[in-house]
Amino acid sequence: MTPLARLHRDLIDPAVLLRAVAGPGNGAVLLFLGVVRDINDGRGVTGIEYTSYEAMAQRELTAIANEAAARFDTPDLVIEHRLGELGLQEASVAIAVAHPHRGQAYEASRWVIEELKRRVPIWKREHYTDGTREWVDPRGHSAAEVTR
Amino acid sequence: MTPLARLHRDLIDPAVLLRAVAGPGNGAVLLFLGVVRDINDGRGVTGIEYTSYEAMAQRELTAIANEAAARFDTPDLVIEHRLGELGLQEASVAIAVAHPHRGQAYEASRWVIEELKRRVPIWKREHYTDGTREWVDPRGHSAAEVTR
Amino acid sequence: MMSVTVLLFASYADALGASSISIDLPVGATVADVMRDLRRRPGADRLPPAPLLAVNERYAPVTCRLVEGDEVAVIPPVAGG
Amino acid sequence: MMSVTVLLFASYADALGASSISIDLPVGATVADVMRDLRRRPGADRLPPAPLLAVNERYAPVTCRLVEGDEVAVIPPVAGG
Repeated sequence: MTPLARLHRDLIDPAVLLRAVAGPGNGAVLLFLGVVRDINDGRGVTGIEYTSYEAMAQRELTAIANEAAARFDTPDLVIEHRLGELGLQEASVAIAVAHPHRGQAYEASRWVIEELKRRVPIWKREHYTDGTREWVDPRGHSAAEVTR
Repeated sequence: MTPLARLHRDLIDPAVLLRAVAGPGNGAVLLFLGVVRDINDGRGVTGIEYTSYEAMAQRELTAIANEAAARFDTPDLVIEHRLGELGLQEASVAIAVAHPHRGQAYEASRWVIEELKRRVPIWKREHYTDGTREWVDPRGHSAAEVTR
Repeated sequence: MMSVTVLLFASYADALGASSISIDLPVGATVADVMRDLRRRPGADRLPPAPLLAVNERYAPVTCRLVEGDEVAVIPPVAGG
Repeated sequence: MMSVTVLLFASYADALGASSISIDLPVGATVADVMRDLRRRPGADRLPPAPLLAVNERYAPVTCRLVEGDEVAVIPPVAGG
């Protein structure tokens, strides 16, 4: 295969990613899922809304997939990221990597998620149990606080 | 859940493991699959036969699952290992870990596979394209060579 | 004069009450000129001093020179994953 | 005298032509005594000088003292995963 990166609104299906990265020479497959959890920074969460600068996000995701393939020496790599409204325990991101050897599969997977979080223009607004919503600033404060 | 460890002869179903580790507070899920590849040390492989000291292997797998749960602070951990005859691209081992945070999910997953390879009494005999079979010594030489 | 499109997202779009703004600038203007224009608008006090910026879907410094039709994006702290 | 069961696996079972052997030993014998007995058997030249050992499903040193009915396993290099 060639590395794939997809940004979409459908549910992420792990089985699809696992099938995509399978190859006869691979001895290790690693699947990472980022999922919506019910609490963040001590606040009850009911769901998350993901939005993006879609053209640029797609471009960055594709670049990360290709860079990871070259850096960790495997073409068998898929990244998917959801957009839109997600409920609890739905996967917002999935990264599948297959490699002849497990060490590089772990390293590639970890590198991809860190790069994705560092540079892909995607934003999320958490919906809280108290009915409020806030854009999340992963540097440790809510967007509302940043701008005060 | 409580950490699970299973040694069995059935096909490993990744969906079953992913469901087992799901929990509302988890933000990261990591699934590792070790799969049978078609080449090892330059020799064409047609399949692998796994055998074990079953009672002790089950005991060690369970101990690893419990130790990982304590060490990485999550109960949501499943280890499965196959026994018997496996074809190419079948999973011999699967490790699923879910955790509130991805860093510990990666560390737990990696720790479990390394411990498993270090201490669980399971052995494999590779079947080669030339019709021969050999017990594998992961320290880098075949069993036949060791004993000559 | 030339015209560029400014894209705003997430909290920045909320702050300025728009997700896309067309701005006219003198030929040879840079991203810094776009930001100066933006900062005069209501709600711009809620932008940080030095936000991330992109020109035509690529991260770019504030010194980047623009041409007619360029797309400038002001990028809030990313939160994918 | 007492009797212990010795389990052999994978290449070691092939070497000695058996996966389970019952051995009689004097009371107070250790795993080392089991190994001395094993090494007299045909094929035992294919065992390494210091194989991994287990007593009753737990890794154990060669100095481990045995009692009637103990299960001693001689463990080839493990290859799980």
